[in-house]
Amino acid sequence: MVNNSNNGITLNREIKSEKEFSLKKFFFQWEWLLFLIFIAIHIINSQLSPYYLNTYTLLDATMTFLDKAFIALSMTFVIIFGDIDISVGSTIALASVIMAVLYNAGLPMPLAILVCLLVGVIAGFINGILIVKFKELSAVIVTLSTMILYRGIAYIILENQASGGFPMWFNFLGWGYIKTIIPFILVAFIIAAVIFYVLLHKTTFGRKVYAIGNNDVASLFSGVKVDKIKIIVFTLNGLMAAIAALFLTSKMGSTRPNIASGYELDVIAMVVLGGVSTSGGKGRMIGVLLSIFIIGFLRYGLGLVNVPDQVILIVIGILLIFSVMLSNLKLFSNKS
Amino acid sequence: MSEKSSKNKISLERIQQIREFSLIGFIIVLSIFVQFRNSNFLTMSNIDDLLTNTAILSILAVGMMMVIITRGIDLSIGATLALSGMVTSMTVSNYPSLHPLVALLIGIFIGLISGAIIGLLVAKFNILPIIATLGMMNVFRGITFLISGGKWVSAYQMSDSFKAISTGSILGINNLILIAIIIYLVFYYFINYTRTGRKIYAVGSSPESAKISGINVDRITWLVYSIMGGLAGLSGVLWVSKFASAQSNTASGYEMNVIAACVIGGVSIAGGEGKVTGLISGVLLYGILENALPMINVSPFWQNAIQGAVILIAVLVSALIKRRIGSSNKIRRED
Amino acid sequence: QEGKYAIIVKNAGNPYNEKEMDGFEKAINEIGGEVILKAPAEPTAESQIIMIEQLITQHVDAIAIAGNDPDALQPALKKAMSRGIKVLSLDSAVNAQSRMVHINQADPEQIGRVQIQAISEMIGGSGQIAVLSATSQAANQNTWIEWMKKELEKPEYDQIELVKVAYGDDLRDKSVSETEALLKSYPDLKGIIAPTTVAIAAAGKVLTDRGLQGEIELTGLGLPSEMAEYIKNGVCDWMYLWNPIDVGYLAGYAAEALVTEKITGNPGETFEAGRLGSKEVIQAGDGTEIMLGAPFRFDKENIDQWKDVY
Amino acid sequence: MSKYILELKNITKTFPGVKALDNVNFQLKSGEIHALMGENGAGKSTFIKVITGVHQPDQGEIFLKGKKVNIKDPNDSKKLGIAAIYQHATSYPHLSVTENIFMGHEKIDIKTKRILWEDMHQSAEKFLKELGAEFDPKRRMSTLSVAQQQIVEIAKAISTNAEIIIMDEPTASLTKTESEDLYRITEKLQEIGTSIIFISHRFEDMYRLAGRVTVFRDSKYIGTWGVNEVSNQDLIKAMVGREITQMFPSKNAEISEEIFRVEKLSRKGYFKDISFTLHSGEILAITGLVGAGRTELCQSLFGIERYDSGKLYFEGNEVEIKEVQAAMKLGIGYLPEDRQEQGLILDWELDKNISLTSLDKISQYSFIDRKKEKSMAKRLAELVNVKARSIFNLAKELSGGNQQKIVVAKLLTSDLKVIILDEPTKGVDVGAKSAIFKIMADLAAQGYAIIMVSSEMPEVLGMGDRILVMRNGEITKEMAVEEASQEKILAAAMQEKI
Ligand SMILES: Nc1ncnc2c1ncn2[C@@H]1O[C@H](COP(=O)(O)OP(=O)(O)OP(=O)(O)O)[C@@H](O)[C@H]1O
Ligand SMILES: Nc1ncnc2c1ncn2[C@@H]1O[C@H](COP(=O)(O)OP(=O)(O)OP(=O)(O)O)[C@@H](O)[C@H]1O
Ligand SMILES: [Mg+2]
Ligand SMILES: [Mg+2]
Repeated sequence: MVNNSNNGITLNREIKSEKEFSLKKFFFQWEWLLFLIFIAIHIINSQLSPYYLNTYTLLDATMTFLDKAFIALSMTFVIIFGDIDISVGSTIALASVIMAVLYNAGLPMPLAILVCLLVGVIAGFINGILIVKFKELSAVIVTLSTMILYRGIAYIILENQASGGFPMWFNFLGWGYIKTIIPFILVAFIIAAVIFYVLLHKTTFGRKVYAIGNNDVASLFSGVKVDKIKIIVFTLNGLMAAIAALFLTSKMGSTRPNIASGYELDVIAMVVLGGVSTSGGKGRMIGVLLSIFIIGFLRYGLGLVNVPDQVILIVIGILLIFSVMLSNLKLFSNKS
Repeated sequence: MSEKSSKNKISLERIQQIREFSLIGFIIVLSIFVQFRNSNFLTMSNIDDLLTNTAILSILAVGMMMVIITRGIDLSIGATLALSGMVTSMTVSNYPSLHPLVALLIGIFIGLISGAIIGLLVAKFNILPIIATLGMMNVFRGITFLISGGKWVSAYQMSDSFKAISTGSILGINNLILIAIIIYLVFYYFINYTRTGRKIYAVGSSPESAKISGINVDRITWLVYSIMGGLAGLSGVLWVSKFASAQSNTASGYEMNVIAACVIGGVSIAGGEGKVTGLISGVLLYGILENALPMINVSPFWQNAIQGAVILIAVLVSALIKRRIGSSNKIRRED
Repeated sequence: QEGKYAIIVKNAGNPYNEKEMDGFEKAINEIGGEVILKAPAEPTAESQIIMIEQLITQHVDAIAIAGNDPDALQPALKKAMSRGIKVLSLDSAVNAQSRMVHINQADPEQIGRVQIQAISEMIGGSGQIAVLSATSQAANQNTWIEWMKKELEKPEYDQIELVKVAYGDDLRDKSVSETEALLKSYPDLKGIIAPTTVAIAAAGKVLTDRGLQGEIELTGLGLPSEMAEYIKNGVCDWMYLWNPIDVGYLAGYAAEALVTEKITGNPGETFEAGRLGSKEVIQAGDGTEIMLGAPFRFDKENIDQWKDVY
Repeated sequence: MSKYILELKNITKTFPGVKALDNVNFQLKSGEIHALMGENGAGKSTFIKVITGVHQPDQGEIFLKGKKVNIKDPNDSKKLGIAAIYQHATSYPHLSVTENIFMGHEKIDIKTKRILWEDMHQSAEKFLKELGAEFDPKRRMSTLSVAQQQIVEIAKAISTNAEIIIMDEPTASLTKTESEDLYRITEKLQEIGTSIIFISHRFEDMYRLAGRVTVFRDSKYIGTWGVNEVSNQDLIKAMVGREITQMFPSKNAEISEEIFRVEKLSRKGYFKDISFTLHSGEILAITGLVGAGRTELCQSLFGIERYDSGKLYFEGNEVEIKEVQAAMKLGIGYLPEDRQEQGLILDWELDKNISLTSLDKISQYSFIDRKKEKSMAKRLAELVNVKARSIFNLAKELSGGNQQKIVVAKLLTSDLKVIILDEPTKGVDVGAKSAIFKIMADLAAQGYAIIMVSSEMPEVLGMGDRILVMRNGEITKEMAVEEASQEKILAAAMQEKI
């Protein structure tokens, strides 16, 4: 530090504006750790099953977990706020059920899909409005209530029926391939992931999301439209849930009020393993993407050698805790 | 700061009271409505059923409240409950002459250990509660499945004395209700009249301040998860005794009910806030919903939506009331 | 003849499903193939879809599945069939387009009717009865309840009134409070039919605790181990089930018959199913199925020999 | 027995990248009031935290009454009879005042260990009364004003019956009268033999209370003097390392046309019938006692809170300010009272903090241009003379005064016409203070109109062109600086409307 006491004049200090590159800092990042786990999982899986290390298998495997991964993208924003949205599973059910019912009532499929997305948007918007207007309630409470409510409405609509019979082309969402081997859902997900990556890390919107997550009062005082941005993010989360609903419904060919139950916890696990802290303000999209594929491939690979589901759950539970434990070591810096 | 203005102000206690009264008012209105639809609702026998069925939830809610006050959350309690219930009932089926008290102790012990592990993860390894408990939830469920080999322990494998834990009664009051009352008394005292109890609030209200003023934050954190675990363990025994069946998916998802009851009872997820008296009304409202909906003959397909709507309304209304009081408390002068 | 045979049951940690897997494994061992047992942690169609995909990747020869949803597995199972995998369902059917044949534990019509006959006999032919089912969308239960209602239309049941169908969602606590609500809302209730394990055991417990044996009758479908207590104490005079081991066992042999193309799933075909003898494929609705037999009656006489089996 | 009750020798403490204390010595005599002074970031607060065991020194020794002690955590220091009021309040917002005062040393029944609530409420009330505060000890901490919270902190320290009480800038958010109460208490404590370390940036405090003064500069110990033996100038030189001849810069701004006019602005329960005009180049000082409603008024002008009635004219046109963005669009900027809570994102780097108010300036089609952002941050950080190594330092790593400079830098990113500064020099050292005054004068000279809220009399008189005095939500007096004096201001602040 400069000590300019001797010359007796005020000298403005020079403040550095170039980042010093530190090899240690570069390598001890959470995302590297995730990357290592990612590689390790592929090595282990390919040792376990002769079917695993195969382009077709790997590509096909993505079809089994990418539906919820869409929500993880927007849930990342929600959790950066320090909030949480546990109503997404129910939003999927509601959006999907309404779409199916309207289609079977004669609405053309493209319009039904639009309605599905709209339902997601509205469900998310309601969450957002309630959270913003009732600041004394946390997002957990609001979305816990709407979680029960949204699924409840789905039950009222469809009771114990299933609804399906969608046109053939709708199958393509969940089951279709591009160039015969690349699952369509993978392509769609990559596009969405790029959009969300840019939105979070390159735009003023993303910057404001981080600001709110760190200190919403200071953000308000700095002219950030805190409420508006929160509503947008929750609405976006509803929209992504509706998109997940499209893929899931296509995958199942029909829908029921009880679909996607428990999805919220899977999505949250993906996001927090990715290094997004539920206390807000921290985390990067890259981490979330890695974590989506880690959990997905781990499940798929172990399932391929027919490890019981319960054991897979234990493995994922321990992985979650163990990796977060590692990340807490002082070595890993985890800045946005 | 004139003396007069400060006297007009509504005190901390008043705020809480009014909140609780509003909830109790809501409960009364709801009860009258249900009573109108089914005159069996406000009979002694139904109230007895209601309380018995809410007892386990209420015991878990006490633990959950303390966890939430410290800004934490515990998603693993359903799994802990299942683990403790399974181990205890397997033990009981192997040693039918085991004294029920021993069974209770085994269950509490297993719960304590599970809770202590979580407490360790949260306090010492700084793992966020939601992650630690989400992870351990999977682990505990998996272990329960593995030790039971996918089998259930059924009624005929349990001794009568074991089943009597939850069916027996003292002075005409069912044991479950009695246990819940004792737990509420003990924890009411613990939370309000002991230093350790107050430290729980301090840690939740401002962990930094707590640390700087010499409160052992880690110890308190560890303590609340251990207590939560112990109560979940106890509930596990009560559960399998009540239903006379232990399965590896016992009480799956039950943590959400408990959290909902806490939240309705005015426990703030942001930490630092929540009272035993408020919790009782939250638990009661939840219990009434569970009990009343089947009785008023609503279509089963409507039950979910009604439950969600009632919770939402209860929470919103109490927030509005709190806001009313909060703002009048802030205004310093009335012209 | 080596082959890879897979079974997916509804979920893990349920003795009924475990026994199905046992029976399936036993059959495949007799045949001499490789067996893969799969059970999702939660009983959802979503997790079964993932398992089907994993089995396709492993190039199994046959998949036997107890579907968590009759329709939602259709695309996945169709994909499996298009890869040459023989698909059959057991216990809980998937729709006719998603399977080649279904192993039916017992005729749903018979299951439905026999329970009405039983409760009628227990309550002496007149009084109010209620049904306590699993979830409101459980397909099996819903068909059975339909048949119960049809049976009730017969003139001999004029005196019997079905007052309510309640749903315990296969949760212990909910089933208990639904039972209690039934008792209170219908003070004249004479009998309860609970066609699902969790509900019948919960009802048995409630009736036992309140000392209502003899006043309110209980029957339905349940696991012998869960019901042993209540059959012996007289709360439930008798109830029904089939042998899940046999369901799995038959599925194993049927899978082999499909793989070796002894059958293709068309009506009229027959094959040898190990100790169960010769079985025939029959038409059922728009699909085909293989019937195991009539539901088995458990009562005080035989419950002790079954309670330790499943 | 040593003649010092507390002695620290060769204390060194480093944080990652910062040496906060460098071989520092300190001696506290029994029963004295000892002032500790120094620039922002000199290491005063860190030093206190070493004494109380919040931080562990890298090296050095602590002696209590001549005996070497090892203070591992705040509990140890508490047991040794040391209590501290920290610079940044360490309160429990959800709990009652009583509990805040007694947390950790609640009054309990010796036998049953039961907490005696009534006793506690009563003694809490007594402590508060002693401090001249009259609020109900059952009130929730979060409903108190900053100053009231400060009083609770003091009560907390007193309640432990400590032998040594350390106060880290306790007067920073107090007004004159409240400071007087604090002086009284502090002297009373001294009378009963308590030894006190008192940190403050106000010379007033030091002269009024302290017998001796120790100065730190740039993490180093500079010296200890008897307060009466050292001149003001020498002390400033010791602290700043250079001479500050003129605290308040000469103003050469030309006060010209009206920019902003407020007519009968009211918000029920907070302020009433506020009217004033503001001209370009003018510094309007608003003063008054704590709780007079100044902050509320400023926040309504900036659109954070709604106002109920009244009219606002900006450059002659009637305007409505219903949200922050509307105020910013007009060219109004606001420097909040609480820099940590309202001004900064502590976990962020300086560059991101600085750019937050003007993201559209450094972005195109919403895409952030990092290069532009960094250069803007560097320019402004240097302009306000922040003591930091690089713009990638985290805001929380800066000392209080330097944090305040960052908040000022944030304001300067926008094109403003009216700048509202709410207690801009709170907790800021003399050097930084004069720098902030210099910036203010420069801004006024460039034609900005400035509203400055301040409780510091010299500052109000030294910087203001016109002075508004508020009391109980109303303006009780408006005067030009020429006709103002301390006495007149105080009279207006304390009496009813004249
Ligand atoms: N927790 C910390 N981590 C890193 N650096 C710190 C930490 N606390 C203080 N510092 C640094 O230590 C130095 C001394 O800070 P300190 O707060 O002691 O200053 P101070 O003299 O109290 O200043 P002020 O008068 O502004 O309160 C500063 O450079 C500050 O940035
Ligand atoms: N006597 C009081 N009772 C309750 N709350 C008060 C009291 N005095 C002030 N407050 C609260 O403290 C906050 C600060 O007061 P306000 O902003 O109106 O005064 P100010 O003149 O800006 O004082 P300060 O010098 O503390 O900034 C306000 O939110 C107000 O509600
Ligand atoms: Mg300081
Ligand atoms: Mg103020």
